[in-house]
Amino acid sequence: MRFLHADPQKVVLIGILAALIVGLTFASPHFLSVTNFTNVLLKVAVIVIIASAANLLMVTGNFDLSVGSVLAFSGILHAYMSKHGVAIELSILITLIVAMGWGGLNALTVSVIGINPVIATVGTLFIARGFALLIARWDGGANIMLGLPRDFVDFGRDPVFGLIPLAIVVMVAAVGTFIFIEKKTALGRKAYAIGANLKSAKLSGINTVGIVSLLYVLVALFAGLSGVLQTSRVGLAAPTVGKGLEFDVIVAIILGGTSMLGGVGSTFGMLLGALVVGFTANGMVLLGIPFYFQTIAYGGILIGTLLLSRKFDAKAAA
Amino acid sequence: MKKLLTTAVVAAGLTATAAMADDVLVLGKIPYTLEHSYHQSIVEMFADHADKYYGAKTIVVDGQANSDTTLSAVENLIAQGVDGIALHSPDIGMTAAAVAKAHAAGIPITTTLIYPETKNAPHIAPQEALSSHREGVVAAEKWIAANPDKPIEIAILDFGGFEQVVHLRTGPFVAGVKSIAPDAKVVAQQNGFGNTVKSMEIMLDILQANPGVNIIFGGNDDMALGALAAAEQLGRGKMDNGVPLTEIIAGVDGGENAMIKIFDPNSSFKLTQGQVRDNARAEVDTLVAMARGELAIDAWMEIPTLSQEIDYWNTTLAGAQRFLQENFKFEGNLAELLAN
Amino acid sequence: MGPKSNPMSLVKNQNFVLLLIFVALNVYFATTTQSYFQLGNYFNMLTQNAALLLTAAAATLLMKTGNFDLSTTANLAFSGVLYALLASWGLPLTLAAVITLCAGICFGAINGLLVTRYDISPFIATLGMMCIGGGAALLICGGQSVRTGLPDNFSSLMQTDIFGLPTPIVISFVGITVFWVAANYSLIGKYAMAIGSNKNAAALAGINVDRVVMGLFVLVAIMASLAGIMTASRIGSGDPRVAEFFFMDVIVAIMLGGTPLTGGRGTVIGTVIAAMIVIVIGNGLNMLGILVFWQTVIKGVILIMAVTINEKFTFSRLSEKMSAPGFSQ
Amino acid sequence: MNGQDENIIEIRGIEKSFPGVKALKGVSFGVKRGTVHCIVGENGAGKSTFIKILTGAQPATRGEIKLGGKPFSPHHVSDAIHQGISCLYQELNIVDELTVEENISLGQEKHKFLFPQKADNLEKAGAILADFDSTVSLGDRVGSLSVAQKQIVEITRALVAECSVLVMDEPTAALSLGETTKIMQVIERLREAGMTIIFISHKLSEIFEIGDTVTVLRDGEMVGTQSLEGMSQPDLVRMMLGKVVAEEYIPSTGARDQAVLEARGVSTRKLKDVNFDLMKGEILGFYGLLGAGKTEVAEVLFGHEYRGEIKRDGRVLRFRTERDALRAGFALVPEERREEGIFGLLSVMRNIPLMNLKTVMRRGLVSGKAERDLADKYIDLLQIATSGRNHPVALLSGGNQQKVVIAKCLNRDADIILMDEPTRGVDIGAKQEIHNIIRDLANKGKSVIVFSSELQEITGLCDRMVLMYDGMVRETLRNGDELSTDYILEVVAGKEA
Repeated sequence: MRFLHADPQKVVLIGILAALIVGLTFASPHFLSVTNFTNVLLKVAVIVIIASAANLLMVTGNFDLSVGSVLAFSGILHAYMSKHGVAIELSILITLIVAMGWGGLNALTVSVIGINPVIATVGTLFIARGFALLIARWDGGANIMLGLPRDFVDFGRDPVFGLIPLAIVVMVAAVGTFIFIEKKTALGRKAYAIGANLKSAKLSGINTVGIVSLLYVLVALFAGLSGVLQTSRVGLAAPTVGKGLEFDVIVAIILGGTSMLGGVGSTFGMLLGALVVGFTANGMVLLGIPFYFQTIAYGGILIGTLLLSRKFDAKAAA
Repeated sequence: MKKLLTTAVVAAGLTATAAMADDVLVLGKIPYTLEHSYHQSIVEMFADHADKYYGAKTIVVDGQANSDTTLSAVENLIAQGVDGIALHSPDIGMTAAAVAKAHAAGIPITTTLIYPETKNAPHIAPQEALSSHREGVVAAEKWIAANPDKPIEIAILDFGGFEQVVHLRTGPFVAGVKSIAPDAKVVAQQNGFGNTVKSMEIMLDILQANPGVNIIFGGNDDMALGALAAAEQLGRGKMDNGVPLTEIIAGVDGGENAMIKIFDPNSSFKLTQGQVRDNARAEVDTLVAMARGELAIDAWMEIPTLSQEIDYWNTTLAGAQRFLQENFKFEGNLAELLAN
Repeated sequence: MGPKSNPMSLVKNQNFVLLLIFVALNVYFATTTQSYFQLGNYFNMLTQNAALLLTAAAATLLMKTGNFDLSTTANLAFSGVLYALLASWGLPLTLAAVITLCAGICFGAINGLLVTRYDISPFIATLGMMCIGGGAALLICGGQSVRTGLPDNFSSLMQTDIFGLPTPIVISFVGITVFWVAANYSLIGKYAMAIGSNKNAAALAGINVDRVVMGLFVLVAIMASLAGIMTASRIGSGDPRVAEFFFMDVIVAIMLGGTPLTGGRGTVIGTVIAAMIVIVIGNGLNMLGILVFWQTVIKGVILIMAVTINEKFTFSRLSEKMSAPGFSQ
Repeated sequence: MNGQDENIIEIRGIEKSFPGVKALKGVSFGVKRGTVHCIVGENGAGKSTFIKILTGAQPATRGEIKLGGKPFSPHHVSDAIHQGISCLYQELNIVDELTVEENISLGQEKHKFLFPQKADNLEKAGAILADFDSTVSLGDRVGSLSVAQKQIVEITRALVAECSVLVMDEPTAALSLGETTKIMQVIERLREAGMTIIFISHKLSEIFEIGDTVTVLRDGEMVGTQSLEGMSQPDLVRMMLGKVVAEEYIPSTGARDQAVLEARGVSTRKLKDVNFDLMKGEILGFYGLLGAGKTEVAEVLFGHEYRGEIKRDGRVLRFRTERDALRAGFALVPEERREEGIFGLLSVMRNIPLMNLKTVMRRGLVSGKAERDLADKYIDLLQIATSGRNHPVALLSGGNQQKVVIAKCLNRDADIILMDEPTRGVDIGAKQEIHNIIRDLANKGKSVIVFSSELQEITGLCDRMVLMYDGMVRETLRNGDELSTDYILEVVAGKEA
């Protein structure tokens, strides 16, 4: 099987996913239903939307730890503006532009100045989180809910075509877009080249600074979009949301087979990684497993998946 | 660097706490975490009361929901030589260490909510357990009255086994429900992380696994609101003019976000409880009394404050309005907001 | 071997720049607040962060090999709970500490095994262990901090003095010295540097790379475990939720101190000064009475600016920039 | 292969399998004590694999090795070192962050409780080092040294470790002529001192200069082991390739009368008043010793700052980045292909279009078909030996990697192509193929500048050659019959013309 040779990690993920779905179908009568699958997709939507862009960023050998803060900031900014009379559409537009500004800050520090992405994006993480909390405080509280116009929530909750929740539509669009970028565009090709060998990429005339910067801005844009979607759906904007989201995003990406050093990886793999995490979490709540065991299982899934794929790798090689 | 910091501080529009005059009392307040509205309000009430009644200044150092950071905050305040410390500790064990440190420095200290085991300092004790029990009773009664044929199934969102929440909130609530409906069952209990978004996600899963859930208790209002959002997404979360249809949701804190839902006759979030002002005042009064030598600083004393139970059926709108004004400096008009 | 002392090289030294930032911050806080510039406050800061300094100093050696450990938070929490638990069962504190350290080593051993034997990236391996260890910490105490039945001297480790210096400060000072010596004068430091700089060359020179990396993971685990014991002693109980962002503080300190994630460079002293910068900012801003949210913002700004100054405007970096990429030799 | 006593190493039926590939298919020969035993073969013949097995870096799949009559199966590099086999690998295996002294002792330190003791062989190390290059001292940080100096440190390290067998895998690849001569002298001395040397090189002249015996490998198989005495260079090449290769200068066919590039008074920190012209359809060679300024000229042509002027078709060039240079019609085959040329993780197919993605774009999107066609075209054109276009470039042999780099560059369709050491570490067969490609380019009207430290390459390939010394152009010669190698060597060695 050429496919197996190509990427054992994806095979392992598909295997685990299948095992989870079959196992949970037997274990819980409530598992196999459209509603439940919708729930799982909604749960992973934010992770997948951000990870679509962040995956390609990681393919270039960079990453962004500030996504959770940018998400929180964007949610609260959108709520703040909507509450204070800005039209929903305009508010979303402004929020997305400001979100891209955070991406621009990351691009400036990491890509242009050349600071290590961990420190630079942790810096942004602090700053954006601080301002998210401050915006809520300027509004007079710890979060924003009262006084939000009705269409604020409608935006997030009204299903598209009366069928599919908007977050899922956006998620599918994001995944589709990035699979397309990865496979069919110069941007994708160049991103892989940058991750595979930065020096070669420069000497081949690839605008490495520009492309990495663009991806940072895109990641922040998607984080901002997720923030808008999330607050709209929940109907409450809290500056504390999205803590640890950066880990969820990176875990999905790495589970999907993307290397932190760059050069390899795929959007599809990331989707599989996110779904494995999503279904595991869903299954454990369905089965009523206490919280402590959930975190242990989460760690187990992470390590286990990689151990398994290493094993497959060795087998495929032998 | 100095310039940078100066600009940052000036930009913040904040003035550094200037040298303190000796005759002015300075009180330190350590909230659990400023990221929640309840704690923001209590800090504000504390500072107001200290200033208004005693001309005292307040220094706030955030505990950031972490026992290590909170203990450092205590040490920081001791180093600043405050005249009293009001501590909301996140952990029972750490509380003892904090009290010992303050006492060693001869500084009065009060604790609140987290019940200390070393009983050697005044403790401001909001009577949450009573109100939680009462919430349980009201919820059970209302559900049985409207749906006598549907046995009660309870789902709980907590902070991941945080024990104080078990003693003050989730435990008494369940006991309250069971006092009315002995066969009521807790079918799900999960960590909602005190967070609306996480609570919504988890409640979706819980309701998927347990469609029969009809009483939901959130360990705070943020989690209750998350549960409500989840229920609404599933087409639940409704009441018919105060008559339970799908479920009853209860929370804790009593902020305006919760209140607007509670007094919406068609929403299923119907109960909460809270107190801010009395707690803050009790803390200030006790500290000042100790600082003035009117109270021994190392004598155990429990100062109960009422945590007011609020629900759609038994609290008047005017009462809720007053509650918000007194405790959360609410400036809006609940009735007007509801009309929109 | 060892740092060369040439006065002209001072400006080229990243640590010197960090030190300047540190001094500037101290001067600023000393002049703007009343209670900052006092011995007691410095003792406070050092005692509060003794565990952090110790772990960060040890983890610098690990990071020099190009590996890092996110599970220190979980190890700290787990060890603290276990230590308190054992003490509450009446075990002598020393024995409890020894058993705890042995349990703490497991984190390092598993991390090391996953990274070296199974070739799993340190990020995933140690993140996995962070989740597992965090869950285990909550599990063994049932989510409740362990504080009943503790002996009276439970906190003595953190509350006694040695020659007028608080014990935790002495411990961290001794630990930092040991790791500084190990990094600069022993083969461990040299091998760590070699592995991070050119893993292949290190292996071909006959260094058992796996064993060194494994050993350093264990070393960090021991320090994180000790940090757990120290924290438990400090707060007087075993709290499973303690020090949530410990790993972040450790890694930020190391990286701000000039050790990159990929390893090959870095100094223990750099890490310690960087950690002190972060600590001083937190303490000073509290003294200034700055709202915690603004503190978060300022912390982020200072982090970015400090590392920019550190990485980009020291002369050594500039000279490296002159020999631009594209052409070797 | 006489008696057992004479052979310090006895190799019997060594095989090595990698997933999908059999790298060694039963290699057997003996190495006589106190000789220089050469191993030759094209890239991919299995030389490197053999060395890795001999030095404990990899285990053999089958077969046995005897060292001094005893079975020898090292599990680890240090096993081999302790038993007296030291090795200099092809890739630089040196730690930039450490000092020369620390590198020399790395992994072999005498220590007490992990604290290194003062090495007793420091003087020896210092002496060996000084013999090679007096400008390098034991206290220098290796990162500040040049590639050649790093190589010298590595050789010193191997010599300091008290070995009875020294394996050298292309030790002179990155060295200048003078340094190579020095190493040859050292090898000679070592042999006289009774050391056994296993010597691998692509430079056949070196083999004949220094070697006693030669073992030829081809495609993982033994072709034979013979004494070098009485053997001729064509004989050896025939053994290696199965055909005779003789490379002679063939002038480019173009008119070569139109200057596409004029450099006037180009100066940098290193270069002093450099002048040269490049004609359309010409191959221009830059030759000089290490540090003469070849690399700096390449840098100036690809985006570095300079004083003076460089005119392209009459317009003065000022590049700020590599991309400006590419846009102006330059392309570069860099010297360090692993670090600067290839994208190792990516497949051959993905590598080739990266300098000019337009060639695989159709209507603004990457076309899979165009990409495959392009890859097939170049695999065919340059005879790239790969199991398929989806094969990662990192897994190809050095020569084929270089061909991928050249393919990438050709696909750019630049008018001026800079080639920095285009055949370093490339075997003879591939080298000739690459030279033919370069000639072909010139004949098609492109201009090529070759920077090389190999005189044969310059004289065999270039239409004109610029000889450099100490940052200056000493002389520009036209290639032809009257060319004297000795004269060229004198010029680049600094003798006044």
